[in-house]
Amino acid sequence: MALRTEPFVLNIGPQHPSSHGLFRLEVTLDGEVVTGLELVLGYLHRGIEKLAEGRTYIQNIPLTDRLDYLASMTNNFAYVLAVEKLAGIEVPERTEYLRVIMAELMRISSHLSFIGFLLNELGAYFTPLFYMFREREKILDLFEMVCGQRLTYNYMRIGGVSQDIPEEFLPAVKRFVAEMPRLVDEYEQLLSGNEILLARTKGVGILPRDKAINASASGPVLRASGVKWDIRKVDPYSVYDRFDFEVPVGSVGDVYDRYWVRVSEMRQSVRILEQALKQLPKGEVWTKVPGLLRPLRGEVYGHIEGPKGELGFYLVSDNSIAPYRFHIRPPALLNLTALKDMVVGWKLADAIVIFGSLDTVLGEVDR
Amino acid sequence: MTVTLKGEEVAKKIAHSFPMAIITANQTAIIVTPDSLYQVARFLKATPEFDFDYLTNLTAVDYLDYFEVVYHLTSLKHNHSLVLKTRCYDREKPSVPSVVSLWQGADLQEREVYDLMGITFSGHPNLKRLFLWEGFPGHPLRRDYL
Amino acid sequence: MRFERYGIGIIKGLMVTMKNFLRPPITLQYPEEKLITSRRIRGNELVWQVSKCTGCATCAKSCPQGNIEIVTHLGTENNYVVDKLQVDTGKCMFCGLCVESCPYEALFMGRSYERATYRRRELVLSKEALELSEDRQPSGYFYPRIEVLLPRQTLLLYWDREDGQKLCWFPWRKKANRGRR
Amino acid sequence: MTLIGQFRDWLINFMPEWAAYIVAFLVGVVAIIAFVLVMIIVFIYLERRLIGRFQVRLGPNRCGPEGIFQLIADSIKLLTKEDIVPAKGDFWVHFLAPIVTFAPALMVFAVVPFHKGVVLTDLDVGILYVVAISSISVVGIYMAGWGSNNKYSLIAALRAVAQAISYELPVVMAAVGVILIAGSLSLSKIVEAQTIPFFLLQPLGFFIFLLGSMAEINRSPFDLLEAESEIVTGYNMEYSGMKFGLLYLSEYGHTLAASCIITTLFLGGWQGPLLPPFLWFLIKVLLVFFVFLWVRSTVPRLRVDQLMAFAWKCLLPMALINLLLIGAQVLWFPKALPWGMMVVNFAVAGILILLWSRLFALGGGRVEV
Repeated sequence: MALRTEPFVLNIGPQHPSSHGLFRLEVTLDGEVVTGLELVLGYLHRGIEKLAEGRTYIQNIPLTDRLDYLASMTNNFAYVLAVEKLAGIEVPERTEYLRVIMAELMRISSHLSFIGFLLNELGAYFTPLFYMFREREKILDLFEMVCGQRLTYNYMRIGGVSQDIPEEFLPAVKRFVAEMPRLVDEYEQLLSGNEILLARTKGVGILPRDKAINASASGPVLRASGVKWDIRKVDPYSVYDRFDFEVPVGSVGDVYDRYWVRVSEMRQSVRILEQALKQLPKGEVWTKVPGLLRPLRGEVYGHIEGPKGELGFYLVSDNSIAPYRFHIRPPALLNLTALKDMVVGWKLADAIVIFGSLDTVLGEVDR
Repeated sequence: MTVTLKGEEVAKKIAHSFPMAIITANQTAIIVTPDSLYQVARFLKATPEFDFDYLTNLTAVDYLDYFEVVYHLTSLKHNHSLVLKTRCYDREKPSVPSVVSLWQGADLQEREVYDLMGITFSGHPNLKRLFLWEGFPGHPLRRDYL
Repeated sequence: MRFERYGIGIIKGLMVTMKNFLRPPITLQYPEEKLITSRRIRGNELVWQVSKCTGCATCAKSCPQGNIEIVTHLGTENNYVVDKLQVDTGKCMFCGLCVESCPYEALFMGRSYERATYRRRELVLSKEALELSEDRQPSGYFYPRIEVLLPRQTLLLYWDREDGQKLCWFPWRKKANRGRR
Repeated sequence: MTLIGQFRDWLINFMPEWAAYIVAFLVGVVAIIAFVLVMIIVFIYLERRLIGRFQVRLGPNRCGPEGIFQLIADSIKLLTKEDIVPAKGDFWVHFLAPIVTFAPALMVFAVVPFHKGVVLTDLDVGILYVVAISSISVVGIYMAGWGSNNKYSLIAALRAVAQAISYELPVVMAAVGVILIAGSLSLSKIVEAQTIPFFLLQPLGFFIFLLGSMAEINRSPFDLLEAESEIVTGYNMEYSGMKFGLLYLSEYGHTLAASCIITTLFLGGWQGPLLPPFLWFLIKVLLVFFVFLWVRSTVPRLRVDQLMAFAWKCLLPMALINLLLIGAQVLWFPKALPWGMMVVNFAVAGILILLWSRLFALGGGRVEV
């Protein structure tokens, strides 16, 4: 242990296979051990907050698609909820259910890609990634059926959703819900028991409970550290209070717990989907909302439990057609806060895995 | 359901500890002076009645006359939340005390506000621009930036 | 690392990969085989029906990118004649808000997704390039009456069914029903 | 008498002895190089196609029927690429590294018996030669990493050296077990001694040798020095053009060499019923390669400290115990060797694996800084 080498600064990124976009980790190494770390962000900064101040409320919905491009639906959802809260708009019940169905499908899809990329960072030469993408593709097919696109959905509208679902959507979702638990089992068989995966993830990159709360971690990262905090439960929005589901909570807060929490959440999402499909009422999907919405002067903070964590929108209105201030609370950025404390002391290979376990999407971090 | 605490009620409870701190308090928020922000924040975090251990969101709004720095605080234990605000009337060198020592989660968010809004957070351990490069002219999220 | 399960975890994983080895691949040989896209696809083109357009420019107002340029003059029969309609599809993000906002059902999303070009300027579509024609069919996005006429989307979810894409690795079973367009 | 020897003796009728010697060996060398290159092409093609199949996709299938000309297309692309040497790289080290890496991969085949008598030189110290030669390629990898003047490459180079030194020991120990039973260091004699394949006689040795070879040829899960998710393919990241091609070929050359050595030492080499011996040899080599592929497409990568611990704490003690056991059996129970010992060895292997699963922990991990 006493053997130290000359400090060695390594730039991981901006072009690096594991940098999840454009992003730079300035790592100081002592041999293989990480002794220091600095985040360099902003390679994908598009100034969405500034752009949004010049667009109407409805024109901002496509912009939110571009935040976390692996979970566009939930971004739409959070923004639309915030605007509805600001303007005091009630939405039809069928819409609420459709939104929940879309959000849960999106959560499964986002977690699937998380698992695939995490395993890739662990060095499982693309195989789990392809399996996960195969399942994700099925979800993307469903989204394509509903709103015509596969990545930037722009499906939710203020006061509803853009269109009702087509008739072939429900049988397809039912089939997906029926076969998903079996597939999750299969992937757990491939991954969760794998000794090498356990060796690489158990006890690695521990984020203790207090630290996680203090560093404003949210979503699966917070829950992996043992905090039972899911906005769907503690502050139910939409119709989440009508569903019966559990919040999986990790015990240690290591990489494995973050992986396990997400796998369990996929099962819970399937449960929510089953109930939502059963309860889905008939009716309208959109309340009449003026195209140029002018909410009253005021401000609002609307948040939802996105796949990456608490996704919030802080909107300030000055009674004009565009928001006066449009702030996004990006879960991925805040989860990065504690990265340094988690990584220091671990090996270079672990640093990559710990970073991957936070499920960062740079579109959301840089905005 | 997360209970949003009313600014007025919280203000009453704080008032005897920090009589000079509160500028106004309304239904949604409690607005304090920048000088006393750190003390108020520490009080809100340490008092068992409030126990705001989680800083949900930190941002700033430019109202042209003044900057408003907004803190959304949440207590995971009591499941309630509060909006704490502070105002900064200086446009040239606005400065607000940093709360990183209370909530580490403020770290990157304060850097972001510093970068895009140009508000200095005194006491921040590593106040550098987060997204834009050093030497970028101006602060883009200000309303008068074109 | 403790091999607490005596390496059984790894062996189980090997079994799973072997199972998938014997499963049919999910890739599609793109230019030869094409899936039927969604009925509501927002392809990378816009389709404009001249006869219905009144030149009101609602689409231009609703565009988040400010991407639609429309110039009109007053015609003889107290109507507007569109002189210029130009959409830079290189800037367009195909959000579909213009289609939704059109009060006269004159603008549709297109079905094509194969309009990549080598030059950015070729992506700027003028009035003639936007018009409804044989090879520029509208998609059912926001128009259920068009949607019902279009063929059903192939879903990966139904890959093992006859009406879905049935793919197999073995060359002698390749003739199976693949979702062809 | 080997085939080459017979050819030489026949050539002596037409030319002086020294010329016959040279001509015969040149023909042999060319034949072997041709075999190796063809097999490398087959391996690369199979790897890409089969990994594709493991990942429920098709793999390259556009160049020629079922994509068999993909590698040729790739090589043409590599040949036409600009050859870049990093500005502050060490030119000669950078230049020589691919050659130093690739040459040993070819040289190993000088002693591999493909058929009864079909071997370039039937060295009496065949295994020693193989072990000595195959280790040289690590020098080439280190040169590549060092000469590139790149931090990622340097990390990869250091990892490569550490890994090669660590895994050399258990591999050799496991091979010694084979030598004890066969009673010879010559690979041809070892093959002839295998009336039953040695992996049945000493399963533990086979297991150790297989894992050790995987580590020596840097295949997953021991592919730390190319770890594309961490150090971006490591030692070869500053190479372009045919130099990169050579490094790429040498990777598969070593895989082929390892498959051949495993086949020779443990799977009975060219021996087998019905089919011609050369075909048996090929089938076995491809089978070993398929196992490599299968493992590669399934498991994640080990961390560097876990990798070292696995070699020193797990494989080496097991190899020593295996050696002791085989030595005792050869010394005291030579009669019971073929069948009686098989049961004993399987039982011992099972017990040892169980024991190590319980006792052995890699530990390490976080370091206080």
